Order: sequence, then structure tokens, then C-alpha cells
Amino acid sequence: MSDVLTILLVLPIVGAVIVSTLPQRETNLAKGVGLGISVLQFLVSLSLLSGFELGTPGMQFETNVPWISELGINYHVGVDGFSLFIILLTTLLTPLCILGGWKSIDKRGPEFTAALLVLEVGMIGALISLDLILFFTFWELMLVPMYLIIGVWGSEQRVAAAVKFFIYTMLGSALMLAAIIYLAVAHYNATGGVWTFDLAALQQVVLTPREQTFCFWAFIASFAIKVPLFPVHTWLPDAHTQAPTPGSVILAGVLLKLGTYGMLRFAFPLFPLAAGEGTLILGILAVIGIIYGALVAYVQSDAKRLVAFSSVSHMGFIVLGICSVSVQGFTGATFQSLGHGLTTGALFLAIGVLYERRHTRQLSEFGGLAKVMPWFTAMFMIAMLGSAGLPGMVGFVGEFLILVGAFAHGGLTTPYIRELVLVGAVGVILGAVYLLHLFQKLMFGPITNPKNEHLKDLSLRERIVFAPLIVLIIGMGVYPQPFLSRINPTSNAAVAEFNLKRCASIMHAGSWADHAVMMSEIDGCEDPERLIAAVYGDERPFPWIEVPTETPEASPTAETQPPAPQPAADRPQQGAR
Amino acid sequence: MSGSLVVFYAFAIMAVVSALFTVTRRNPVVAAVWLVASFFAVAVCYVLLSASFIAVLQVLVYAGAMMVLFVFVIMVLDVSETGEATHRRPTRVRQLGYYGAVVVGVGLLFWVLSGTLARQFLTPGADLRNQPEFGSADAVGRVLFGQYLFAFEAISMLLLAAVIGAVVVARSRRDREREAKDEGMDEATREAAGLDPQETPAAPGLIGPTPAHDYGAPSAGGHEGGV
Amino acid sequence: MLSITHFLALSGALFLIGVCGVLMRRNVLIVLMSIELMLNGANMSLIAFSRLWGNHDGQIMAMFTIAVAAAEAAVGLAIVVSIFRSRAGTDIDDLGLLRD
Amino acid sequence: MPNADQIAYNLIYIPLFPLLGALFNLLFGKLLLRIAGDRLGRELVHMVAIAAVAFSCFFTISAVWTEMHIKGHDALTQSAYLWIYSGETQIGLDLLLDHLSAVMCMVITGVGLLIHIFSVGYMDKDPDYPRYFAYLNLFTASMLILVLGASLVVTFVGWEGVGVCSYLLIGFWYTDESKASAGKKAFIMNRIGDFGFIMGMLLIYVTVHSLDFQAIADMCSGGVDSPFVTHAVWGVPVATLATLFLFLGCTGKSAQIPLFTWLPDAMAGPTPVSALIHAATMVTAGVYLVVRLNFLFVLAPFTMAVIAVVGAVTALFAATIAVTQNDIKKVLAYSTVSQLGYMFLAVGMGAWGAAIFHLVMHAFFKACLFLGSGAVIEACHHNQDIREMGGLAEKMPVTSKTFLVSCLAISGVPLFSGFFSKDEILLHAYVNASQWSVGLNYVAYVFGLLAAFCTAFYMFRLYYLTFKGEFRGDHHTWKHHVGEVWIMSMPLVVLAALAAFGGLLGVPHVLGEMVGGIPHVFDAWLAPVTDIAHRFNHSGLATAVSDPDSNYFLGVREGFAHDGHVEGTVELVMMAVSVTVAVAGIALARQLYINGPSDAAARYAKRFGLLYTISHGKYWVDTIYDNLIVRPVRMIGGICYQVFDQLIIDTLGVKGVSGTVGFLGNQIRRWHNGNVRRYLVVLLLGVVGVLAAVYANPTISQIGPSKVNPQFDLGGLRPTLGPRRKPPRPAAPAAPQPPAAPAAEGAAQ
Repeated sequence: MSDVLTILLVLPIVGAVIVSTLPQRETNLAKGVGLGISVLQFLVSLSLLSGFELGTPGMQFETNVPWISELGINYHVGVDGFSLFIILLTTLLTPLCILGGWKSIDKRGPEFTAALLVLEVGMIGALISLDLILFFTFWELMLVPMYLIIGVWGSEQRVAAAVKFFIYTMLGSALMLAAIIYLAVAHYNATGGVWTFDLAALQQVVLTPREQTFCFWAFIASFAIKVPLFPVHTWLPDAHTQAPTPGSVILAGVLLKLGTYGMLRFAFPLFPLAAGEGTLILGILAVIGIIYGALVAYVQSDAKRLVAFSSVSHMGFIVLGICSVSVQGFTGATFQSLGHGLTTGALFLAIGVLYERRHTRQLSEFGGLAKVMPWFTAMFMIAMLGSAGLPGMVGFVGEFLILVGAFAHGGLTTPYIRELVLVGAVGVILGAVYLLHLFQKLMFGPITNPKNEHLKDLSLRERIVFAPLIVLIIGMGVYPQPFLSRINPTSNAAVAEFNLKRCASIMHAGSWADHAVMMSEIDGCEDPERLIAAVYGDERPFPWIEVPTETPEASPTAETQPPAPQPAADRPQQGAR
Repeated sequence: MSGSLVVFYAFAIMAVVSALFTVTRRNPVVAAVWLVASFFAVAVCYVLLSASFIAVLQVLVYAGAMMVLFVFVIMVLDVSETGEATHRRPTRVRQLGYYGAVVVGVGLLFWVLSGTLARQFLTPGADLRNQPEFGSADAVGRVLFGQYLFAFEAISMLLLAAVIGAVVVARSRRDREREAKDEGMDEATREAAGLDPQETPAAPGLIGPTPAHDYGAPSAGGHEGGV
Repeated sequence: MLSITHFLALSGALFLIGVCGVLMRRNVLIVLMSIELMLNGANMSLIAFSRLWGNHDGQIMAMFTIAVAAAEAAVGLAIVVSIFRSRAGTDIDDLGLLRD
Repeated sequence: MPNADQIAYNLIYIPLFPLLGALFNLLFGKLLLRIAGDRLGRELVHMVAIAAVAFSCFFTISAVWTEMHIKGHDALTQSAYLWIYSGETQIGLDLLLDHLSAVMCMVITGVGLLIHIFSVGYMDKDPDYPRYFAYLNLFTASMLILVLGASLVVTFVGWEGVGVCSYLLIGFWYTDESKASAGKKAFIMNRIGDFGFIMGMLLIYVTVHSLDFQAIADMCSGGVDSPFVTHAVWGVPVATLATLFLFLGCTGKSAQIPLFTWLPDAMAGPTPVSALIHAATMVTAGVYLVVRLNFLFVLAPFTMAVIAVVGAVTALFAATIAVTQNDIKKVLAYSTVSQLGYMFLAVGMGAWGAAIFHLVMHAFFKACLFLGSGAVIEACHHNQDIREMGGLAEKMPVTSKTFLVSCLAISGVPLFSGFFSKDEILLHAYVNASQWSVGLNYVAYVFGLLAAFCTAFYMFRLYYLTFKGEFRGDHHTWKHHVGEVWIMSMPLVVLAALAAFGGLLGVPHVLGEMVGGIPHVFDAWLAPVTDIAHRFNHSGLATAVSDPDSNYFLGVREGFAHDGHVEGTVELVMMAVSVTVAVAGIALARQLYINGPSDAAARYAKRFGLLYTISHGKYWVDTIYDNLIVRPVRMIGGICYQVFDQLIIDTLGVKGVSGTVGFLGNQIRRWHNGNVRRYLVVLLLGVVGVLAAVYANPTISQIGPSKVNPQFDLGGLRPTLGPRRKPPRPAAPAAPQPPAAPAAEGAAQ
């Protein structure tokens, strides 16, 4: 059973090898084989879901085999609540992409399918790696097929977009590699000569504040570009616009999520002290991204570019949730990752459907499609509403948890987070603005362009592609319990671990030591939150309210309330922080 | 001044002077002869360093085999008097500038090397009294065929490869033309093999320059001369 | 008293003369000879240090250097022959093969 | 979280049936039409839709019956399942049917049922018949979820759901660009409100760590000592801030200033939709929310004052616009905004019962008015201009009579429903005041009276212009007039009856006592919800009352909150005043419009030219918003994209970096001209550089024989990148020689 992950890695490679031996003309055969393999892959990945043990925060399906034992690099893979569903999303989206791009990919089919399968390996590998070098390997492996997919099968300016994508992401990962090595060396020194790149082991290293800052931002540089955060987002619209439909779907659906996943899995737990000091900047960038992405999306004339900018906006929410370092924030971020993958994936597929028919993505070319393509309009609408965060659809659950987590619990880690939430929530309004704008331009109004008069509604193949997405968009919004119950324990543990290590880092920094030490050498972190609050200030509103009050008499708040006969005039001020 | 010091200075000066002559002679044959002299002097210095086996090797391989090879090639090519080509010489100023840069660079290198090394290795050397066999063929052989056996084998392979490579590379154009004709190469393959795309009739002989189709008009334009 | 410094100085001198030859001469054959000189200089250092530490590793290395030098000379000269045939010259400035 | 006085009940069926109906029609409606033929298909489609609402109505009634007959229980609850949970956040999909939601459910399912029936006639010829009924059912389900939600989040689900349905139904005839835009506008304005709703939820959540109404109420029970008041976010007590944000949500949903402009535009939808969504149910959701959270709002007197002011101003503002409009539906739309203003005036004054009472009565008469206007529009071949109508009473007797009844009701003519409900609001406005806002009540009262005058005037202007006088449209329309069909008349009659007699549910105390003990049934029914005193534990209320210097004051006057003991004479005088005002309005309208637009009307319009223009131009609010908000947002977006994305990041940043790299690369490429010797020179210089660095760096150049173990052990090499735990070099390195000395030595050699 624990070999499932290895199977998940090997199966697409086998598929890619088979497919790439096919002659170039056999485009359909290649796509068929690819589809078969990826569906098989999806079925295999479902066993992760069935075998996943509820209520355990730790890694499951672990495999740990030495790889380069001299340097302590292992093939160490495992799955927990953070990665489980993103893996499933990957294995789900890949066959849908092959099916969705059945018509639009008409040249070099074998190569395309092989690239897609290799991409899947890269993504799954990055999601399950518990060894930093292994992670980095897969992280870089993702780049190449994506680069090819954009560069070979993209639209007019595909090469420029592909190069931009490649350079941006390479830039980040170079810094990350340096930080990985630095961390491993620090571990080597701290333990007196043990090489390892294992995440769990490196997690035990407490770096000095300066080192943490350097490493944290090196990791963040890589992840922020992938997410993408506000000032480094400009590769995304180009890449999305130029990529073929399957590329866009995978890019938006999974690749971006790896940025936030990396923050959750690596950047934040490994360097909590620096994270605690960096979240304000990250949060501000995220909020700027939310507003900025929405505003810019609103003025786009290219449908795909519009959705691409909406990704910038949505990913800002996810980063904000991570910045809050709260159970709700982490769970919400993970859930929103899924939600964004599904909704934006569906939107890109829908725009792909239009592009297949009209070979243009300009909004001005369309209008009134609801008349000729009712099913398409319905699908599009559900995806759009899910993306706008309508309750009962997938977007709301994640967004709500993120906002709650950030607003109510984020103050311990991020100062001013409530103000950030206030500004970020404006994105809710703007989200509706640009999405409805898009929807109206495409679907409503009279059919002004005669070319649109005889557009065909969704074919059976396209309906099959959309169906699972639509079902999930609604199903996950109505009944998110199966997902939340698997994510929550991991979030709980992650937050506790973060606070513990942050506390240890503070103790370590307080000792003025100039070298990294192991966690086990630090003690005095029995109540991490209190210590952190004492050092950094606790901006959580009303942290003293621990549980919802069942009855007024039994309420703990009754005891903690200040005595009643205060001068009433200054009560509001007294309550101010 | 001990005897060994005298010997050292004598042969060191000889090595340096011969080396200087080697690089300054216009005629390659003359240069080669000076090089042999330098090798001999160096071999003597090796003896002073208790490396008698290497000294022998130096004489045999360097002064013997390799120099023969050199001289043979020089003779084969018949370039003894042509020396350096004279077409399109760079301007005097640029050439002087170049030489100046080289001299300054080398000077700096020598200054740095000597300064660093001289400061750091001012020791007389290990005591070899309990190691009388140091540097003999026996002693060297034990190390070579023990610890370094694998490297030795690898080097042997390298030499073999070099020999084969040399034979392949130095084959005459006429041989290659014939081979190309036998195999019926297309134009691209011919070009890759270093031949003209079109078959040239009446290939030239083994010795002496070819009609030099690209001698006067270098294929890649814009040579900037020696600088 | 003969010290390692003497040999290092000699080694440096030979090496630098070789460098000058490589950089200043345009005749391929003489450049090749200069390279041999440089290798000799390096060998001298190796052997001197071998003597200094009193172990044979340096000498072995020197031997390998000689072997490599022989291989290099053989291949190098073969290339010279080949080039001379096609271009009829031994002036390395005419050999812009690395360009583009 | 079932309370002691709540029992479990299967409430989920109430919204479930309309939801299933919607699903059925969405998925199979088109198919039915194709398979079963147009006629039968339509029958099936609307049968399903109507049956769904009827079921829902039935379940509501049975639930309410249960509630009434099980003593000692205030509410029925059901926890469907745990919906969103993480950490300590536990959001269940919980439903709650207490007396307030019972009233709302009855209205929604009852009026909804009638409007569904009316739609069968109205949408008869529409090709998108199934889609229409699906949306209508979906709306009903969402609205039911809204009022049945036991926590703010579930309410928010319905809140958003009705917003989407409203969007879809306003833009139902999407091929008309302007109609689609109206839907978009409605949704976006609602979304602005949702921002407020979300922020309000968050603020409540941080205080209570739950969003259940019950939990919030419990947390509020401390009165002025509850954390809502004693603690602040951004320097403002949570109660005030949260309620202000929530009220922003209400202004969006209930079309109050400043977010009211979408409602008149929303008339682009089919008229039954306007009746159901934009008059009877959805737009009242804001009022419902405030009443639902009344225990929280009373802790925020500032918010209450804001609500009262906004309500009063909106009531008058919209009424003055309605006076001059010529589109039959626009008049009704502004009337709706105005009436909603009344309701907010009521809740702002703490008259929860009165607000809900007016809400229900308004649902009856406004639905009737809208449906009547729908019938008229249908009859006039979708011409909505009242200047081209007139004399329709002759052709449409039922419609005109029901319309008249509703007009009388909305104008506040005695014994009709509006009289009771509106009068109650005005009474409260006059009597209620917090010390925080002294005098505000009188201003609000005057605004309310003026609005009442306008209401009477424009409603009868509408009535006379539509049904009396001569027909002013073209002959063709008159001749081919669509007659009344029973399926459209029946709902009208029922609603008119309700509008006429519904008011008897809330006979004012003074009148009730006069006649002989008719109770105020409505107040009594709502008492568990609106009687806030019992929500607060004794100490909290005592503090507020016993502290005379407190400028903190409960939003509702203590005395009034219990049973509204106002002196009978005062109440009677107030009634007389408002009746006078209403009659005056009606009389004026009759004077000017009984026979179509009279010259006198034109003269007045000319005399008050400025006022007329302002009113007719709707105060140009849309234009102002367009220029002040919409365009700037688009412009900022454009500037962001052009300047920031394209210019700064892409051109200067990315292209700048790549350009610089390219330029440098080209420069360096000139060195790589294939000249081996030049490469070697560079190599040489590099070697010199490295060695010079070694030479100059004392730490590195110290590695000499004295420090190195002759037995060189490579295994002993340790990486020196990170700081070492124990510095391996115990002693300070020997002082480096000055570089001059070896230089001289080298030169000497």
C-alpha cells in the first residue's frame, strides 16, 4: 500500500516512454494512450483517498529509501492533509486536460502527451517529496515540460512567454537551492557531522535570526514567483495567454498551488522566526495582489488574460491565509487551492472551448453566446460563480476559512492583519465586477457577430470534461467535510509546530548564539503562544475568549470581564488595543 | 655553496636559457632542439630531487619520443622556414600592446607565485635517511601499481585513445575523399567529415599544401589578427 | 643549502616562459612546445613537493602528466597536420574554429 | 446548538422542495418541452415548480402549527450536518424556525406560491419557460434558507443565493444588453453589501468565536457589559463596528441609500419577478437581518441612529422621485425603496415588530400592485408608459379593483393594512428616542409624514393615470387588448384581500381596546424575538438603566420595548395626522390626474421646475456614481495595467533586465572571437587575480606547512560555510606579513 506513491511517479513515466516511441503522426493514438494512462493514474491515486487515515496529522504512505547516502539524500516520500488533495487534483486534471485539448492539440501529439505526463510526474513528485533535494529535483523537473508546452503548442507569441516563464521561475529556484544547501550545512554543523536533506530532520534545526531571514526569503523568492505574488506576477498573464488550453489548466490548476504548498510545507515551518517577521510584507503583497489583480483583470480585453489576472487576485487570498498561521488559515488556503484549481481550470477549459471554435479570445468578438450555447453558458456560469466565492460553491468555503483565520487568529503572527483582511475583502466586490463583466461580454446581449450565430454547443467530449469539475465545484461547496476532515489535523499540527519552533527560535535568538542548534537543545517552550505574544505582541482580537460560550453563566468571559462600574465614558477606549 | 647547489644552478640556468631560446626561435626545428636541451637540464634537477626514475622517464619520453615526434612532424609539414604567416599582420601598436599585456601579466604571476610560495615553503624537506630507495623505479613502481593501479590503467587507455585519434585525424584528404566516394556520402555528411560539399577531382598529394581554397579568404570573416 | 624554494623558482620560471610562448608565438608548433614547457614546470613543482613530504604521490602525478603530455602532443600534432593540409598554415590566428 | 426551548424538526424539507424543483426544471425542462410537446411540456414544467412551492408552503404551515402547539418551545431547529469546520470554527448547516422566521417563511411561500401561479399566465409565450421557473424555484429555496438559517453563515448562503437568482432573473431576457447590465449592476451593488456582511461576520466571529444566532445572543446577554460593547476593534466597540458593516450589507440588499440605484434598474426583469424578489421578499432581507440580530443592534446606538436616519431619508428621497416617474414599474420600484426606508426607520427606532409587520403588509400590497402592473403591461403589449394608458378599468375590472385596494393600503387609508403598519412605524418614530440622538425622532417623524404624503399622491397618480380617464395609447393596442385570465386574476384577488384585511393582525392597542379587546396579534406572536429585554441578563440591563450619566444607552427605550405603553390620546392624534396626510395626497392626485394628466399638473411642474427636474432626473445619482466610482475604478485598472504591469514591471523590469543582460552579452561576445590566445590571456589574468586574492588574504595564505598536517587527511575536511558550533581554531592566526616584503623578494629574484 505504501508503494502507491512510487507507482504514481512511475506510471506516467512509463506512459511517457510508451507515448514518445509512437510515430509523430499518431496524434490521436498518443492522446488515447495518454488518456488511458492518466485515467489509470487517477484511479491509482484514489487509493490514497481510501487508504488515508483520518485524524492523523503526520505523513502517510511513507517510503524512505537512501538515494545518495553520502550526503544523506533520500528518496523520502509521503502524503499528508496538505498534499493529498492537490495530488488528487493533479491526477484528475491531467486526463481532463488531455481530453479537453483533444482537438486543439493537432500537431506532435506524442510529444505533447509525453510532456504532459512528465509534467504530472514533476508535480506529484514535488507534492510528495519529504527530502529537500528530491523536492528541488521535481520542482525543476516541472519546468521543462511546461516550458515546452507553452513554447511549442502555444499561440502566436509563445516563445517569448515560455522564455519569460522559464527565466522567472529559474531565478527563484536558484536562490532556493542555495538556501537548501545552507540549511543542510547548518544541520551538519549543529549535529557535529550528519549530512541530511530530510525535511523532518532539518525541521529540527534552529537557525539564527539572520540566517533564517536569508533562507526564508530565498525560499519565498522561489515560491512567490510561482504563486505569483504581486510584483513578480507578470509572467503569469503571458504564460496563460500563450499556453494551449491544457497548459493553462495545469498551470492555473496545480502549478501555482505548488507555490503556496511550498510556503506551507517548507518556508514557514523551517524558518518560523523569519516568517513571523516577514508575514507583514507577504500579507501586504498578497492584498495588493488581490486588489491589483482584480482591477487589472477588469480592463482586459482578452478573456484568457482576464482569467489569468483573476488568478493573481485569488492566489493573494491563499497567501493571506498562510500568513495568518492559523488552523483555519492553513486549512482554508489548502481548500482554496483546490477550489481555485477547479474553478479556474474550468474557466480556462471553457475559454479553450471558445478558442477552438473561433480562434480568438477577444471579448469584443463574442456576445450573446447564451442563445446558441446554453449548456456551455451554464457550465461557465457555475465555474464563474464558484470562482466568485458564492456560498454553496467551492470558493466560499476556502475564502471564508481564510478570512476567519486571518481576522481572528492571524494577529499572533502578522501585525495589522485585520486591516489587511479589510482591504482584501474588497476583492470580494471586485471579483464579482470582473467576472460578471467577462460573463456578460461573452454570453449576454444580442449576437452581434454573425460568426457566432452557428457555434456548436458543447460536444459530448466537452461535457465529459466539464462534468467532474462542475460536480466538484458544487459538491465541495455543499459538503466539504470529507476534505476538511483530512486537511484539518495536518493544519492543527502545522500551526502547533510552527509556534513551537518560532518560540524556540526566539529563545535561541535571545541567547545571542551565533550558530544554529537543534531543537532538542532548547527548552523553555512549554507555552509557545504566550512567549511569542510577550515578545511580538498579540494582535489577535480578544485572545482571551477561548471557546464559544454555551450559556452565559458558565461563560469564561464572565470572569475575565473587567468590573462593571467603570466610568462608562471611556469604555470604548479602554477596549481599544 | 655545496656541490648540489652548484649542480642545481648550472642546470637550472641551462633549463631556463634553453626554454627562453625555445620560445624565441623563429625556426621550429631550432626551437625543438633547444627544447630537448631544456628537458635534459630539467631531468638533472629531478635527480637532485631524488627522483631518479622520473628523470629517466623524462629523458626517454620527453627528450626521446616526443621530440622525435615533433621533429618528424616539422619535417613532414615542411614549415621549417615559413615560420609565421605574414598576411594581414596586426598593427604594430596593437601587437606591442598585446605583448606588453602578456609580459605584465606574466610578471604579476611570477611576483604573486614567488611571494606566496617563498613565504610558505621554506623548509629543507623530509628526512630520507630511512628511505634510501626513495624515487627509485622499485619504490615508484610499488606505489604506481598499488595505490594508483586504476589511474595507471586509465592513463593507458588515454594513450591508446590518443594514438587512434591521432591516426584518424591525421589521415590525408585523399584517403577521406576516397572513403567518401565509396560510401556515397551526401553533401551534408561530406561537410561534416571536413570535405567540400562537392567532390573535388584530382585530390592533392600527401605532402604539401592543397590548392588552399580557403587560405586567402577565411571562411569566417573579420579576423582581428593576433590581438 | 638547497631548499625547495630553488626548485619552485625554477618551476615557476619554466612555467612562465611557457606561458609567454603560448601567448606570444603564433606558430602552432612552437605553441605546442611551449605547452610542453609549462607541463615541465608543473612537473617540477610536483616532484619538488614529493621530495618535501617524502612520499611518492607527487612523482606518480608527474608520471601521469608526462603520459598526458605525450597523448596531448600526439593528438595536437595530428590536428596540426590535418589543419596544415586544409589551410596550409601554422599560424594559430588563422584558426578561428572556436568562433561562432 | 439546540437550546432548552428549541426542539428538533425536519426543517430541511422547506427549502429542499423548491431546490429540487429548480434542479428538475434546469436539467430536464428543455427536454420535457421537446419530448412532451410545447403545451404539455409547459404544463408539466409549471406543475413541478408550483408543486414544489406548494409543498414548501405546506411544510411551513405544518411546522408553524407544530411550533404553536408545543408549549414552552420557542423555536424548531435542525442541524443538517457540520458544514465548514476547522480549528475552533464550527459552522453547521443549521436551520432555525422561530416566530420571526415563521412569519418570513409564510410570506415567502405564500406570496411565492401566488406569484408562481401568476407567472403561468404572464410567461405563457416565453421560449425559456423552464429556465424561468427553475430560477424562480431556486430563488424561493435561497430565500427560505436565508430566513431559516440558524447562523449568520447559513443566512449568508441564502443571502448570496437570492442575489444570484435576482441577477439571473433581472437579466432573464439577456439578449437585451441593457437588461443584462441591470442584472450585473444589481449583483455588484449587492456584492458591495456582501463585503459589509462578511466584515460584520468576521467582527462578530472574533468576539463570539461562533456565528450561531443563539451564541451571539448569549454573548450579548451581558448588555453593556458584554464584550461586544466593552471591547473594541480599531478603536470602535465591536457592536457598533459590526452592526455598521452589517447594515452596509442591508443597504445593498434592501436598496437603501447609498446602494439603492440597482432596484429601479432591476425592473428590467419579468414583472412577477419584480413582485416576488424586488418587492415582497428579497429586498426585505436586510430588515429581516437587523431584526434577527436585534439584540446586537441595540448595543450599538450609533448604528441604530444611522439606520433610522438612512431609513427616513431614503423613504422621503425615493418617494419624491416616484412622484414624477412615468414608467409604471419605475414608480412601483421607487415606492418599494421608499417603503423599505420606512422599515429601516422602524428598526432604527427599535420598533422591530412594527418593521416586520410593515414588511408583511408591504409584501401583500406591493406584490399585488406589481402583479397588477404586470397584468396591465401584458394587456398594453409591453408598453410601460403610464402617459399612454388610461381608462383601463373598463377593460380590466378585476385588476383595477385589486389595484385600487392596494393603493388604498399603501397610502394608509384607515382599516386597510398599510394604515396599521405605517402608522405603527410613525408612532414609534415619534415616541422612540435614545439620549444619544435627541431630537432625531422628530426629524424622522416629519420625514416619514412627508413620505407618506408623497406615497399617497404618487400611488393615486399612478392609479388614475392607468385606469381612469380616456385611453391615450394607440388605437390598435386598445382594440387588441389582452383580456384578463383567471390564472392571473386569482392571485391578484387573494393578495388584495390580504392587503385589505391583513392589517387586522396588528390592530393598535388603543383601537383594539376601544373596539373591545382585539389584541395586537402580530406583536404578541413576535414577542419572543423582538422583546429584547429578556435577552439580557439582569445585571447588564440594570447597569444601563441605573447609570444616569451614561452616554451609552440602549437603542430602545426601556418602557417601550415591553408593550408600547403610549398614552392613548397621543396615539389617536398621530393617527389622525397621518390619515389627514394620506387623504390630502389622494385628493391632490385626484385633482390633477383623475382624467389623465391635467393642465394643472403641467402648470405645477412648470412652477416647481427645478424640483420637477431634479425629481424627474432621479437626482442624477446614477450619473454621479458612474462618474465618481465606476469610471475611476476602470481607469485605475487601466492605469495599473498600462503603467505598472506593462511599463514598469515588464518594460523597465523584465525587459530592462533582459536588455541589460543582452547588451552586456553582446559586449562580452566581442571578446569571444575565437582567438585562442585571447582566451588564454584572460585565463592568465584570472589566475593572477585568484592568486592575488590568495596572497592578499591572510587567512587563506596562512595554510602553510606549519599548519598542515603532513599526513593530509581529506576526511578531516569540514565545510566552512555555516558558522561552526565550536570554532575549530583555538588561537589567533599569526599576523600576516606585510605584502611589500615578498613583493620585494619576488622582484629580487
